[in-house]
Amino acid sequence: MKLITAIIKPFKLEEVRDALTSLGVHGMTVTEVKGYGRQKGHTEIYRGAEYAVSFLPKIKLEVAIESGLVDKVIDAITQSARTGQIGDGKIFVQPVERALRIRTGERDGEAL
Amino acid sequence: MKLITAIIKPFKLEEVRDALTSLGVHGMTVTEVKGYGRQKGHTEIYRGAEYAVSFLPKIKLEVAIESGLVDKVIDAITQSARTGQIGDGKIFVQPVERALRIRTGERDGEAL
Amino acid sequence: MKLITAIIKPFKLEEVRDALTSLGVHGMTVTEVKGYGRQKGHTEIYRGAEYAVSFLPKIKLEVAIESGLVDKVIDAITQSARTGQIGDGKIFVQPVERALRIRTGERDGEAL
Amino acid sequence: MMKLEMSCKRGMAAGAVLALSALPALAQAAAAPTPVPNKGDTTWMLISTILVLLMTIPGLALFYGGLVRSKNMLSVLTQILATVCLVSLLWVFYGYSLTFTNGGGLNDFIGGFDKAFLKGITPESPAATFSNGVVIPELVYMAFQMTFACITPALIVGAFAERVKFSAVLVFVALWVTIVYFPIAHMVWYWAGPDAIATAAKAVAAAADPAAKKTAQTALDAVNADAGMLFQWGALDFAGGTVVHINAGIAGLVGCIIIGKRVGYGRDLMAPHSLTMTMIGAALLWVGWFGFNAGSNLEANGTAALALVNTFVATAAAGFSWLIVEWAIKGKPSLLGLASGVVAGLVAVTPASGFAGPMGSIVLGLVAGAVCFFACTSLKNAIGYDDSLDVFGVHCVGGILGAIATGILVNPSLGGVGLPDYESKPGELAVKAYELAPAVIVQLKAVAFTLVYSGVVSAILFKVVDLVIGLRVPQEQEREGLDIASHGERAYNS
Amino acid sequence: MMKLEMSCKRGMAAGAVLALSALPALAQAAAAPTPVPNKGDTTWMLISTILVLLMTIPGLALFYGGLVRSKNMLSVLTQILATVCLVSLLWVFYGYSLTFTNGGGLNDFIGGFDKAFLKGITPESPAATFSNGVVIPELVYMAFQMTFACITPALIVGAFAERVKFSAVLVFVALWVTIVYFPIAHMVWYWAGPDAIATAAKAVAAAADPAAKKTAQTALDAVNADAGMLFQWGALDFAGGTVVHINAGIAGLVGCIIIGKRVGYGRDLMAPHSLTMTMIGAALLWVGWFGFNAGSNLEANGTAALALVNTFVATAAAGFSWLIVEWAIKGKPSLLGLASGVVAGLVAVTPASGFAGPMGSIVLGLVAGAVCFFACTSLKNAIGYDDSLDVFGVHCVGGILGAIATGILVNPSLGGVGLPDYESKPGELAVKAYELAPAVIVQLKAVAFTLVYSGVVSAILFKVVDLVIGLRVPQEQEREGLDIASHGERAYNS
Amino acid sequence: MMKLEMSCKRGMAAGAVLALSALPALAQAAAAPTPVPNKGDTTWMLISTILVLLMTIPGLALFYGGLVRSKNMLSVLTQILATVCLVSLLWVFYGYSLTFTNGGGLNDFIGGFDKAFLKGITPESPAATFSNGVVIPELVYMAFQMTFACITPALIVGAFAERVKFSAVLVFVALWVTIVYFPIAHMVWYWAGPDAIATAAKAVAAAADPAAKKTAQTALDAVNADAGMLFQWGALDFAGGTVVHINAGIAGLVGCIIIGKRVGYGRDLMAPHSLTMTMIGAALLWVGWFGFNAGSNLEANGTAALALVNTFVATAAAGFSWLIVEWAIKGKPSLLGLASGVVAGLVAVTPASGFAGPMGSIVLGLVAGAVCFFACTSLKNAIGYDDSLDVFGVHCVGGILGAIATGILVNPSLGGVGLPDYESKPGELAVKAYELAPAVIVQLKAVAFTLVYSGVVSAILFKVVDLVIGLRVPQEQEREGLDIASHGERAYNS
Ligand SMILES: Nc1ncnc2c1ncn2[C@@H]1O[C@H](COP(=O)(O)OP(=O)(O)O)[C@@H](O)[C@H]1O
Ligand SMILES: Nc1ncnc2c1ncn2[C@@H]1O[C@H](COP(=O)(O)OP(=O)(O)O)[C@@H](O)[C@H]1O
Ligand SMILES: Nc1ncnc2c1ncn2[C@@H]1O[C@H](COP(=O)(O)OP(=O)(O)O)[C@@H](O)[C@H]1O
Repeated sequence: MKLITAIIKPFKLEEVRDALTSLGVHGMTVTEVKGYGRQKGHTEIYRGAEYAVSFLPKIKLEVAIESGLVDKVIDAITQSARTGQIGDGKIFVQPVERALRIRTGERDGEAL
Repeated sequence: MKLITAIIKPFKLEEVRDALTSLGVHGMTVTEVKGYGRQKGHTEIYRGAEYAVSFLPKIKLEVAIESGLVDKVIDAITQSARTGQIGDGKIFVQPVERALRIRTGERDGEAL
Repeated sequence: MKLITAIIKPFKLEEVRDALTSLGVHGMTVTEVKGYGRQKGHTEIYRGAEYAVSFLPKIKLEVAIESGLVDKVIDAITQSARTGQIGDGKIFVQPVERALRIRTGERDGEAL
Repeated sequence: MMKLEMSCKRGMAAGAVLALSALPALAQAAAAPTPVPNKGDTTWMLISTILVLLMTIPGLALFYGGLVRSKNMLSVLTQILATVCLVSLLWVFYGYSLTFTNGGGLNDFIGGFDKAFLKGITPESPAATFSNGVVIPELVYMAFQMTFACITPALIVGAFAERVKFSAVLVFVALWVTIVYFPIAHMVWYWAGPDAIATAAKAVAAAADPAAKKTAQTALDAVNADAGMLFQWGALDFAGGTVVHINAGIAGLVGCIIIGKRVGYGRDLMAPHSLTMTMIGAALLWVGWFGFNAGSNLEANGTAALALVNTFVATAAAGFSWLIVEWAIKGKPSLLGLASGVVAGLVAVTPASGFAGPMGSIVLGLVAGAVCFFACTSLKNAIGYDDSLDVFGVHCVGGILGAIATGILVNPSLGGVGLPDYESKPGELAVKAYELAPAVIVQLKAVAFTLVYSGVVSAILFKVVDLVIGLRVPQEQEREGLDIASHGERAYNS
Repeated sequence: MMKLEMSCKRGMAAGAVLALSALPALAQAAAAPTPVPNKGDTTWMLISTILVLLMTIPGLALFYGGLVRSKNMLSVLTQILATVCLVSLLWVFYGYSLTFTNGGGLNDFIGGFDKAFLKGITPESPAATFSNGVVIPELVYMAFQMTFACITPALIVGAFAERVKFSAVLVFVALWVTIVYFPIAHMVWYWAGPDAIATAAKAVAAAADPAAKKTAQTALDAVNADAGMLFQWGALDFAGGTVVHINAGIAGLVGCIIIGKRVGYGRDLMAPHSLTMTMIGAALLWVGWFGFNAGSNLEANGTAALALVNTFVATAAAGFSWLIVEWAIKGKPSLLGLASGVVAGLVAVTPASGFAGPMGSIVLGLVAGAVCFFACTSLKNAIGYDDSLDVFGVHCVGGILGAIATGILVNPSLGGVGLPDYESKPGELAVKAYELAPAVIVQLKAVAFTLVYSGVVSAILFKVVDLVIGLRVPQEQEREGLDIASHGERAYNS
Repeated sequence: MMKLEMSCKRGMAAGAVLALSALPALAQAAAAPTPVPNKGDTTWMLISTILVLLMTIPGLALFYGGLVRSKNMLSVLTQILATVCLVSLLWVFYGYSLTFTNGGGLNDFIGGFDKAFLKGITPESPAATFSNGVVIPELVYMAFQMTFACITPALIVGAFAERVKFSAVLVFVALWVTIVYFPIAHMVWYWAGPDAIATAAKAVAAAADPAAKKTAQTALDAVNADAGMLFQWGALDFAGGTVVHINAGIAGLVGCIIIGKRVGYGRDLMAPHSLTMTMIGAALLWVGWFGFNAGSNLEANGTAALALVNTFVATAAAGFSWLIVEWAIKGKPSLLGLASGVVAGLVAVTPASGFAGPMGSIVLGLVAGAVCFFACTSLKNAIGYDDSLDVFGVHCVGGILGAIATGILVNPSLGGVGLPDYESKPGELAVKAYELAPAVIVQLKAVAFTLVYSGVVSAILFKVVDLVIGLRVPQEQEREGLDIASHGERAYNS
């Protein structure tokens, strides 16, 4: 099993979820994060102070899947999350050794 | 070492923490996340619009532990987080290669 | 490639980012989390109720890097995040099998 | 020597509609020129009405709402706003009539239906004040009193917040105002007004022969009897310590005991989701409470100014007192403590606001802050009920304290304004001699009566509602939060 | 029999400055003692002015702001606050003059520049009310009306919130108040005042011979003609149903259609970012609206009290009505529904507030809650425009309903106060006979005129602004949120 | 020709208690009928008092609170609410007496203890206004002035927010009002009142022989000398530009310099945690400020209306001015800028509000918006002090600007109302001839005196408090946030 972590632009979440669902991936976990990268943030002005805001709002999506699905999932995310503009985000693939569904105690493949 | 990631229902956090503490696991990191899965969300109504809210509030718990503890920790989490109802969540186990305590520079097992 | 996860004190974020930037690491993802550990929290008082607040605000920093950089990055984080007081946090290193830049489709090393 | 203005004195409460029509025997005697409302008074009462609404929404709604967890925020706001809407309608339908008309044989306890649906009330109808010869438009008097009827049940819902069923709240509120609030308000606040008394008293004085005297005296007795029971006892309640705060506070306690504790009470962190909102609420309560207290004078004169000053300084004293006591005992002075003290002071000074002097009010405030602090911490924890927002500890305890203190602080030798005497020198607003024991005893009687009547009837109503529609949401809904479960929305989104 | 006070009756709207100077021929006839403002009235109008500002900021700003996503919160707040600043300046520069002076040949439609920059207005200048012989300081009348001019365009911005360019809002508002609001307000609210009419009518009655009679009649006709066109038609609008709500509501509809739907409309969750703010806003709208409606009486008397009562109970009824209808149809009673009903009730009762009786107002409120519910859900979804904050569904629909209902509910046999007659018995504030058909028809005419005039001119203005500076921000900025893109700040930080 | 009402003119500030008792020699001369308060005036002053409290809590508290980081929100709210509680108690204990009684030998600088604990003040006691023969209840005058005493020190705490120790704030505030505020308010606002002057002046005119004339003149001089020092200078300050804003602003600057910069200042993002709260605060400041400024007229007449209008339009102009200047210079118009401009306008118009005309006020507002913008950005950055919430840049700079402008704009030829002359035609409220240079010079003197006195004494007080209990929390607590460290709670939970 693998854990796919994708950092994407917030307004792309629904599209990515739809793409994954159509692949048969029905579970995922989403976190609001801030990303720092090449994409330049805006400047904020507060009375005497001006701040270059360098951390931008992003969504982190985590999906645990069977190893065989990795390519399809990467493709689906890439296509649905891409705007072609800087700051579109990254995808990381990491190994998962075990998985378990708390409700039933099912394990690994069955737990996903 | 392993990193145990558990997605649980928010109101189960205190129970899970107590279960882990009684195993001697004294450190963990917690994130508010939203989960998508089999559990159906509610519908929200705002004037003309009705939204099926599909992302539900969950807690993500991350605990780095010595490899030997994995089974015990999984059991402890499963028992304390289970309600038996859909949406109870998942547990994932991933490898950790190195660990370090920033304050002291202690490493690996000693850092946990 | 490796994923370095660091749990640090919130007000240390800017310093850590600067330290990483000067190493040539230009991307990272940041999450607001709550940490439980040896550091004792404060007590909150609300009318009849007193709560020992045991989860403290922390920042989780995730950086994907080339394997060769691991030591440098760990050092940089350790030095910039350390106050010497309890609660300074942890660093974990995990393997990353693949990486991809959504915008361009670049892979692995080039994606970081 | 420099007496520029007659200050208004009064026996009890918040005014009376010119009730002559209910006593036709006296009508011809009332040959005095009909008074015309002073526009300054009318303006003051318009504003006071508006201020009491402000105090309820958003004031009370935010004070309460800030104290619950965010998943229940909207439920509290909805309950309070819906209560205002519901009760104001019931008030114009029959509440005003039941409260402020003569109830015939039941008049000691409740009024009648003569003014149901505001029958016969026009923009020209006058209502009496506490000064002879001073009237205000009855419509504004009716509206001012309406806001009191709206806020009182809204206070109660704080006691069982975070677990009550919305439909149960609506049904309970409708029943409670009808069977508890309207009767108590009638018993405490309904009377014939100062001019009716003066006219009858003058007739007694003017009567030439014993027979005429007897007839006149009978007429005077009838006027005096044209009042609610607690009013006749002579209890003092300037702006609603009994009618509003004790009444709501005891109903809240009974309610939270019957409905039971919140899931996770004592185990989960139930920290206020926004003390900012609670502070806004407390501030608006303070601001609006000037309408509540100084508006209860029904007239814009020096006594209204006195009530305003008392409402300011007693509140300041109570806020400070809670802050300091908490600092001493818990080690830290919290905003929640300060704000709670402010509300406790407002509650305690309510019955006393037009009777006490400023220094007496300050002493009352200092005591109220400390006493309510203990009621909301030690007492609540010792007994172990889950009064979510301390309706009992603040409103009932503070209200009792204020009611008793009013009997003491009205004493002119303590800076109070004294007890009014409408009969001895008709039309001159004289002051009676003051005696401590009787003054305090009548206050205690009024408090006891209200506690028992409201406590018992409220308990019955809660049980009935529980049986018929259920008071409490299912546990799963309580966990999810009432906002989503009962109202289908969340307070905050990104 | 117990008539303590003359209630004020009036044909239309919100008062008139003593306009004698504009009609020099009549000046010598006005030999009556010059009236002095009553300080109770002055106080009431000072407060009413303050209340209408409160209703706009923070009231309306929060009601609207809570409904948008947090990334656009500041844009809404800024647009509303900047509109208040901008329009109040334009008002004292030329708006008041264009609205409330005689416009010579164009007087049917618009006033002139005689009082531009408040020329000639001193603290001593009086303004007429609706009662003979009662005046208030012109400065407070001017300020009261200024707050109406400020809130009306601020209502519009809700229709195209979350996508409009800030500079476009400023330019549009400046043009719109000048070309739409000032003329409509003049047409509906400008008249010579009751004393001018009484004086001229008395001259007619006093005229000895036919020739004198004819001259006097001509003079009376001139006084009657010294009014805006809709006022001359005889349409009723106590506090601005036509001028404010229909006017703003139709402009909003036109605007949101021209500017187009929000990116992601119908697909993305656009849930209100803080219903807490929306509730605070709704409550402050209610509180402030008493100044709007009861203040429009210009006098602190029984009719002001009536307007306050109507504004209270119609609103309660409408809130409750929306809540219940939504509960029945959608399955859950939401706070947003309750709050929306409250606002719908306030809008609907606005034109009727000083004319209807309380029970008529309650019926109006019940209908308004249900009708606006359908307008904001079924109708909007059926037609498919993206009126972000339902300016059309609440203000225009509610305003139309209220305007028509006013023609019905003013009927004394339905509890209304009747139509005023300033001429037949000069100075006695008599009431005309009531006939249903003409009363309703004139209301329909006024509604239709306003819809067409405001709709068409607003459309032209939107198009012009779009061509010259563009109405809408680029899509990327809309996605990022207007707060950062247009104002360089975020509403919430940690 | 159409002069319906005498407008009130006045030399300085906000009223005087009928101080005859302090000058027994004159008592027998005061044979005029004792005036009775007009209920319209009483209502206006009750409301104005309430409005100034609204402006402080929640107004100022939210304006300030929104600007700090969320970890310090409660500390700001607590400091402001506690300041109100504390100072209102000190005010009734001895503050009112020290400010508004004759101080004997020290009378130029400070009053005495005659009215400590409100001794001798009853609901019937009258206080003078600025019009001859017009009084209000002393209790409401006392309460109105109390709110000024409460808000002034609350303004100061913004300068060193996010790092100050709570106990230090309490001690400093108690000392500061006693040694700085009460004296300055006495010096600027204490006088014998218009009736005392008129009576004495009439006696001079009536005196038959030179000896009597001389005696009478001596008595008149004594009346004129029965005033604070700055009042005697003839400086103009309608509603507290000097006493409140310059006074607080300079104390804030001194305080933030002594206490030092916040940890992380200039490096960490210290963005306002909720501009929504700041906007609510700014709006409530505006709303409440009408009580502050127009209430300072002490009477509900045309001049109160003028003050209200000035407070409206100067504020609008300043808000707009800051917005536009920021837009031009920084590229984006921010809500914080607009709101800051609004507050700057309110501050600047405060001393001028009853003296200037509307157009003069608009010019003042336009200048104030731009000048305060530069004070809070360029000036602050250039000098490098850390005035957390720009108390100096807005209140002190805006206050100085307004004080000087008042000397110019009072000129009738610029639309102002002119300088009052109570002596030349006693009781007729005549206007003096205006000369630019002396008028401006006396304003400059008053500004300079206040800057020096308040600056120096405040510095001493800060140093003393720092030595005895420490002004600042430990760095670790500052990092954690004052809410948890000092008050044991957090503003927001889930
Ligand atoms: N090395 C990294 N480790 C973890 N997260 C990263 C890394 N580099 C980028 N990110 C995340 O990806 C987001 C987008 O990266 P950025 O460089 O701005 O644009 P792009 O993805 O188009 O190259 C960042 O905001 C950050 O959240
Ligand atoms: N494949 C997955 N990858 C990551 N998180 C998942 C995955 N599937 C489920 N989750 C998380 O687990 C939570 C519970 O899953 P759900 O299917 O609703 O119920 P259950 O755990 O009872 O099967 C989800 O809300 C989501 O946060
Ligand atoms: N075993 C663990 N797994 C995951 N996170 C941990 C673990 N132990 C500690 N942490 C995180 O590190 C933070 C700091 O740990 P703590 O024990 O308080 O102090 P220190 O880092 O100085 O030992 C915790 O708040 C928590 O977020």
